Amino acid sequence: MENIETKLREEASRLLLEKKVDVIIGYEKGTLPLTATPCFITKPEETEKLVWNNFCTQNLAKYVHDLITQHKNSQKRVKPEDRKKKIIGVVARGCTTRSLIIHLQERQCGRDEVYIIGVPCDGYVDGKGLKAAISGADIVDGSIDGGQIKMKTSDGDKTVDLKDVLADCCKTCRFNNPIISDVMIGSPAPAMNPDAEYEDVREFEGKSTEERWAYFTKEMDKCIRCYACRQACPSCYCPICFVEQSQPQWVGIGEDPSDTQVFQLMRLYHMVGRCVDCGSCVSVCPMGVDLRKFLKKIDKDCFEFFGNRAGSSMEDMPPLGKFDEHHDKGDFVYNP
Amino acid sequence: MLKDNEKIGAVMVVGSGIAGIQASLDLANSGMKVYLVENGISIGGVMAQLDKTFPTNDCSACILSPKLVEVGRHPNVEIKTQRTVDSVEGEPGKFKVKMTSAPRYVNLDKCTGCGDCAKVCPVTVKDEFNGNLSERKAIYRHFPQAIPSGFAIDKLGTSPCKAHCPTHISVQGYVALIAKGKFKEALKLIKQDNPFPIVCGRVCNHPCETACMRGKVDDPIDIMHLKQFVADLDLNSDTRYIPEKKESKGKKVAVVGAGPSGLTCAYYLAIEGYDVDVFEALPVAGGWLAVGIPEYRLPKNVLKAEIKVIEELGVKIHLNKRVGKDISFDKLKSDYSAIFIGCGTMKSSKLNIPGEEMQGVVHGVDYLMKVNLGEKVRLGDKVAVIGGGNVAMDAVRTAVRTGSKEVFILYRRTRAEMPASPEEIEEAIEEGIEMKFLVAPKRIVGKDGKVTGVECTRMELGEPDASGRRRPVEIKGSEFIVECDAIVPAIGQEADLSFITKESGVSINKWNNVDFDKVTFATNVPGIFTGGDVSTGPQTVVKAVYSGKEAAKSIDRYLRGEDMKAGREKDWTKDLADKADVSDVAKVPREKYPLMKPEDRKTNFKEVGLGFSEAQAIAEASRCLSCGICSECYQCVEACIAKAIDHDMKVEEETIEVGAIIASPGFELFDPRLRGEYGYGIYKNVVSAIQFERILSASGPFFGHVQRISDGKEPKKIAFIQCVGSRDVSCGNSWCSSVCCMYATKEAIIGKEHAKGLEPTIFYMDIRAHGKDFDRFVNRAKDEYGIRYIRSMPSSIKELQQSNNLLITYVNQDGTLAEEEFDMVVLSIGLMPPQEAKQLAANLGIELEEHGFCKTSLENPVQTSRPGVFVCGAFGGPKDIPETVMEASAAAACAEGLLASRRGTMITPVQNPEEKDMRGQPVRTGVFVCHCGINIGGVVDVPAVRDYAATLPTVVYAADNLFTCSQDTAVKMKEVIEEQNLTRVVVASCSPRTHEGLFQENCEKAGLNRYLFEMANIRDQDSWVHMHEPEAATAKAKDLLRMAVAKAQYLKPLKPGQLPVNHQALIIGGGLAGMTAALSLADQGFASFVVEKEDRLGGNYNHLYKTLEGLDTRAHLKNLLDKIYKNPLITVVTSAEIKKIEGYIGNYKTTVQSKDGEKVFEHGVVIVAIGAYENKPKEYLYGQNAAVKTQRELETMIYEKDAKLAAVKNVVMIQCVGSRDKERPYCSRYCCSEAIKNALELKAADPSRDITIIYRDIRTFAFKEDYYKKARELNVKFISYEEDRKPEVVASGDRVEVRVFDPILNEDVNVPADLLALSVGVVPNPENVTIGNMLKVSTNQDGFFLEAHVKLRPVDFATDGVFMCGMAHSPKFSDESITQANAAVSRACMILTLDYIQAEGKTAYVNKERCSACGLCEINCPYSAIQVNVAEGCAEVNAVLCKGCGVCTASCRMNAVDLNGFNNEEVLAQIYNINEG
Amino acid sequence: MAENLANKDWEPKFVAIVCNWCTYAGADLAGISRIQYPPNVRIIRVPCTGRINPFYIVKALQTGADGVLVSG
Amino acid sequence: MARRKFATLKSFLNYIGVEGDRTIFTWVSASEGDRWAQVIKGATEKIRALGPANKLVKKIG
Repeated sequence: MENIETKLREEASRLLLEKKVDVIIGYEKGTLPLTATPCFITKPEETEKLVWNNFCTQNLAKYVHDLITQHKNSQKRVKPEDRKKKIIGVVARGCTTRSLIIHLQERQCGRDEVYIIGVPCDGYVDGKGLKAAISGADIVDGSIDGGQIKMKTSDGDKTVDLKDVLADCCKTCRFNNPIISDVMIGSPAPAMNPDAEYEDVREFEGKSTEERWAYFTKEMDKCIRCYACRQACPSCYCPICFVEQSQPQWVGIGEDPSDTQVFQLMRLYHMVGRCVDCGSCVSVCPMGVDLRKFLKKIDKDCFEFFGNRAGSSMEDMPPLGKFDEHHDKGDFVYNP
Repeated sequence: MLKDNEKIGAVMVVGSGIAGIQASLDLANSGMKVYLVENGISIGGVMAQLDKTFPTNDCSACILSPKLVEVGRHPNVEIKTQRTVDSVEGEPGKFKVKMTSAPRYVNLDKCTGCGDCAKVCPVTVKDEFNGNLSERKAIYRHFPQAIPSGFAIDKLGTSPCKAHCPTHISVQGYVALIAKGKFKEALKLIKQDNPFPIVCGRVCNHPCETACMRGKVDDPIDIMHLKQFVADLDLNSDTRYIPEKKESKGKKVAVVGAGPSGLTCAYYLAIEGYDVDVFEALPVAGGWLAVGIPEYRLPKNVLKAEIKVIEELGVKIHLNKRVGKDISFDKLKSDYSAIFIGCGTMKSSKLNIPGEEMQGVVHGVDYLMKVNLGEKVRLGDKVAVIGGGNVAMDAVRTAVRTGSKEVFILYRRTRAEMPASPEEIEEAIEEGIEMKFLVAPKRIVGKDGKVTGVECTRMELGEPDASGRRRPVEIKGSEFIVECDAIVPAIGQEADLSFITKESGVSINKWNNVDFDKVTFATNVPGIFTGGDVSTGPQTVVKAVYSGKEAAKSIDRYLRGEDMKAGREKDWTKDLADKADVSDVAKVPREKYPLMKPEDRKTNFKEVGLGFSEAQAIAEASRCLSCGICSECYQCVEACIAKAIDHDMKVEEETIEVGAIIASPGFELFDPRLRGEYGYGIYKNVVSAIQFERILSASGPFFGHVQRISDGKEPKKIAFIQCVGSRDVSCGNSWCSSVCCMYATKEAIIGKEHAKGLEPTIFYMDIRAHGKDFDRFVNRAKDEYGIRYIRSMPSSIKELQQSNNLLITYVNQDGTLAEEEFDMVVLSIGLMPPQEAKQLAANLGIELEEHGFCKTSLENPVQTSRPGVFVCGAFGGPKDIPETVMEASAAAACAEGLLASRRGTMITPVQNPEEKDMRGQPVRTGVFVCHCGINIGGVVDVPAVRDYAATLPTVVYAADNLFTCSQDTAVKMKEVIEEQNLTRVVVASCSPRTHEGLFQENCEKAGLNRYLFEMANIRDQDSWVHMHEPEAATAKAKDLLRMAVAKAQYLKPLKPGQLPVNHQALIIGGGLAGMTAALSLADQGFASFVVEKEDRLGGNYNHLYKTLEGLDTRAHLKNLLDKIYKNPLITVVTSAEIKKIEGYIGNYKTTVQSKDGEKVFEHGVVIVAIGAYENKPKEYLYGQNAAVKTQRELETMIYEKDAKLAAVKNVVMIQCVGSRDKERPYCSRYCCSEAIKNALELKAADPSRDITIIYRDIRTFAFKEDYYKKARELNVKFISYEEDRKPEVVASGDRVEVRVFDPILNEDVNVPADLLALSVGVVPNPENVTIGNMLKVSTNQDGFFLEAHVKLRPVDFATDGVFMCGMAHSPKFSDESITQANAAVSRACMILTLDYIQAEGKTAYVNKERCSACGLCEINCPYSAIQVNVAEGCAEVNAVLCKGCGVCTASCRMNAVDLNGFNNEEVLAQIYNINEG
Repeated sequence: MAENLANKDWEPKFVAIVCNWCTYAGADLAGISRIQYPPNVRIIRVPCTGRINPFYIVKALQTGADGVLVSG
Repeated sequence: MARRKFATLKSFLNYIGVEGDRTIFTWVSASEGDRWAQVIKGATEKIRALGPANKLVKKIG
């Protein structure tokens, strides 16, 4: 990992020096121990801040989109012929590149506007899980060594197996290496356990309708509609989210639980062919809503119905932009 | 030549199948007035009958219906149904067309198409639209979506029964009603024309039965007793039928005589509102009915009951009041406004022979009168009745009943001549009465003044006399005496007119009858009328009734001061429906009318006839053949609330002036009965393809369930037999019908989709899948659906007794015989010239070709022999829908070319008031709830819905209307909108699909934007489908209305965008298609730029010398080039390349690179005519051996007279080289014909040549088949091969040898060839993709351009403003390219003739703030109408291209795109309002 | 809900959002042919199935429709 | 495209516990009046069997 970080810094520095990119989005060490946080680097000398480790949680594609949108908006007041191009470098693991592919498919940026610095990934630590593993103790300091997290905590020294505290999405990740990149740092990471990716969904599918509904309502009851999930999601980039639209107002703002259900339901549904299972929404949810239970179902259907895995290939069309007469399933159609 | 300003800017299109419809639309959309003339009752032609269309299996009705609606509502198109063209005079530019219109009997302006009439119609006939597999009513329309949507009555003429009934009752009508159990209605119908059904049901001489057509089959219908049946039902019912009386007119009429004529006259006058007094000398009413006809035939109480109805109408009958004695005739004249004399002939005629005054001579009339009045008359034991009429029969049978032992008839002719009704004679004989024929009385003998006998002479029959009966001639010296106690002479009656004073001035003729007018029954004295026996001498009851009825009409008119005669003379023998072929009608014996047994009845006066039972009556009535089809029962008239039905419509003539004519009468289907060996019409499970098409149709006779006719079971094995009536010289049809192979394949596939277990087999000669994507379709049929194709023509079909299965015998290719059993057989019947072709051609002044189709020009397949008259569709030869549609557009282009200068002169644009300014206006909704007669109101509680509407938010006005679509409601709606200052209108009625446009026009007329209108469909989707649940239907109507009102408040006034149009065209490609298009555009006055890649124009046409049909293409090409270069409107750029195409419909900018540098053209449309290429073969030693050529090279050798050809004796041709294989799975269409063309030329030059054509299927469709036949006759050999067993070619010096498996010999054969010609086929232009990308249009799997719709839009692209023609579309013949080029021009002109393009109102729009420019809308839009503007970072809609489908809106997660007319607020408002509150 | 279920008078009411050219025309045809069917449906006409925003279905359910039928 | 939208929506609604039979997707062509009637008959029965809607439903008042 150290080796990758070194290479990453070298590459970042070179890109900035050679003006290949205007800015690099990566991770730097967080203010708390065993955390990392996104950073924006515009000067070669700042590249030393860059880190790449199992605490790099966020999907940086979200930041790429923000930056590009910001830039586009700033250029709107400039005459078309005088407009400047801004190239954004981004440190991208598998799920980040999937999101970038979706952005490219959805024309949110040009391929020449992003410079993808691919990095292998063996998963990130689920902060809440880690905290739970050490019984809620405060971490004072810590490091990763040989697949183990060694910590000094308010409760003494603790060691946890890394694989036990990886985020759920990482444990079964199918695309932990970048799918596209302009430069690849380090060698590909070993496979995770993708065969198990739908185990949860299958189990849930096996429950009765009423059980499923009870679970859904229970989870949705937790939601306080803070919209953190939406803010974190790289696929949630609508200029005005439906929940904030008027004429018509799609979702009520009152106390009725159905409004929250409808909000979540539609946001989830907007992820058809677009959720890369990066776990961002889950990690930011303050109420611990089990969003992944539902997102994975969307992902599973999309694959089973249309053979599509979100952002898994540059050549794919958005699955809802086409129809395959011969291969799509037709069994949802009612025939009296 | 006419000057331009003398021409007429109108075109008549004759025939309204898809060809006529398409031509009309093209013409109408480019400013021409169109008269669409159809001889049937609705438009749509055969396509409307089809279930699906190949090769896409699109629903035929779905794709046709919008066209029907469009043409039906087009302001420039006048549809004229039931018209035939009689003559055409004049010259191109100005023709006078004379037409005849047949009556529809339904006023289309009033008919709402609700179908209530058909519900009550008692007449069912075979439904020809469903291939005679189901039934329809006599009042009908072919299919629910028919245009015009109104019904029509099918009348063959007047049924013989009605025509021959003296009172002209709608006999067929009441028989039909009885058959349907509608007895009350039947009686009412009878009483419209005859108030004496009880009487006439018993004692009529029923000429109707004599005329009855059923008599030609077995026995006539027992009409009289059917009448008795319904009359007796009424008689015995609690409340009898009494007609409604009109308001009193305050005038008095006197009737002399209470016999049938007088009482009839009184009856109808009373209904009309007159006060009628009837004066009767006798103590009973009824006249002869009461005192002449014996009780056993017409019981007195029954007669009384009949007369009672007349009295109940207010008629006063004064008995024992003899005019002239009890009251003077002059008093009547002064006291009454009119008099009817109907006193009958109550005096017996005398025998005028010696001894007549003797006791024992009792005249028949007196005798019967006495008996009937209750007097006991004893004649003695032996009674002679003289005469052969009904009075004689009545007298003789009465005598039997009054106790006389031996009673007999003396008659001077034979039984055959007797005027009495046959059943009377029969019944008399049954009662033991002897009849002495050919006997005439000479003298009465007696003793003491008392009769003892009568001396008679014998007679013989001589020549016929005036009555047509043979005259009896006395045999001299044959006198003999007949002994008897009494003699009853019954030879005639006379009138007693002593009461008519001289002073009255009433003229009396020499037969002592009152003179009268035969139509009005008026006497010579105004105000005095007559009728019945007194005017005619003794006649029948019905005739008397007729005269009374007619006199009543006259009296009414007389008293109202109207012309008594106007319009009343009618020749009932004209239009007689007696020509039907009844040979196929199965015999069903007449119901036996029950009589009392002779032994029981002889001794008393009880009624002999017992009357039919209900079951008998229905059974007997059901025997009716419905000769006239419409029975004229007038049930429809009563059922029609809109009062649309008029049974008195007449044939009319009209003359119309037009500038050009397009003939598109379509085709006739071959009658498979002419191929008797297939048993069609005899074996139930043998059906024609069109019948099978209907069987497959969801709206067909079996609702799409595939079933056998014999038992309704789903078949398993089903055989299609091809070429029934095609390629068959034995029935005179040498041509190939072009479409059968494909429709059979389609029907097999669809059949299998409907019935999974189906195993279809198609027996064929050659599979002709020569159209675009056809081979792929056939391959799918074989590979995916497992449909079996057998190359053989079955020789016969036999039906198996038990199962009704069919045993097909056929010969295998190797000559062995095979037999196979099938559950069902479908005959793929061919296309014939339309039945009326000859007559139509003569009337239009055009020639037919040898097969009877329309003769057309080789240079322009839509030009007939008469300039200014064009043809399209199957009338010019059998063809498929896309070719038909192309021809229709091409014919339109040619007509427009002729009349371009007069465009827009015959049409008047609609003027609407200025629209109200809606800014700041609150929403004020007006609701109109429709009863639709009883269609809605009969189920839904309309007033309740109206009241409910008034309670809804924004509603300020709510009303209900009988018919919201009627003209008067339209006027009212306009007033209400203005008065109430409405800003929204909601109509709850029928379907917006049919009526939205109409109501929107009403809004516009009131200055309200048409998009502020909304509908609730409470008929088609409510009252009609929940007829038995009125409460639920009412609740649903309220819901639907609430939803509509809720939506309406969000509606916005829309102003469709406009875009200016550049009036020039870009034509890409300068081949035959491109050149033709340029010239055709120039004819219409439009400039074009022709961009050609090569250094010269002509394309593939440069390589052609002659067509198969004999056109000298070199000369044609030269002529075209001449014209092109001389035409100032055409700019040609050769050696040019298109660099860039920018813009869209109406406004294109194209950059072209040529030798002379870059040029930029601005134009409004693009015609893509970039052609295709000849395939360069790699196989069969081509390019390696000099003996191997392509057909094109061979053609050059032939026509350039290549010296090498002289030595060529053996020629082999291989077909499908590079076509129909894995790489190019399509047919190149023309290769078979080209090969045959070259073969025929080679044979003509040297008949000793040995020519072999090795082929897959010979695809010489339509008339090209004749050349194939000729080639076979000239001994050109044909060997077929399969794709997996291709021939092999080996070099043998400078020659080659072809080795091929011959399936007939069942072995390989080697054919030596001095020359091997390869039919190499066509490959698409590789530039299609580049050009396609520039124009945003796509290509199909084979690389040819993809049209907007393969059937109905074959020259359009999905993107508006871009058109295609020639081989860029698909491989085709040169004449087809010409047609398609003209078609493309026609389509292009619809745009070029516009100054502005009007966008649809209901288009998509983008909310920029919400858009993230993700482009999903762009990918989803089928019309390239929405695109992301990258610079602006949001999507933009091109409103002109947008069709308003809304796919973009639903694909947008951001809800940034929305759709006018169906926007999110509007739809959600509906959703939120499904529940109240 | 429980009391509703017990209510024998309860009749389901559902929304059908249908395409103008196919299903709506088919429904009209059912009317013209007088084919009877249960009165429990409320039709909303849209120009094409492509116009049906999936959100409509969810909103219809939220509004209390007992079911939603989408037919093209 | 529409098909795909409905396929996934129906499946997802079912997944979260909204009975599959509450959302019905089908095709009826312009000539299939009878099929439309059959669809409505079938749909009515399916929905009737589920009882009144109670999921996702907004409480009124």
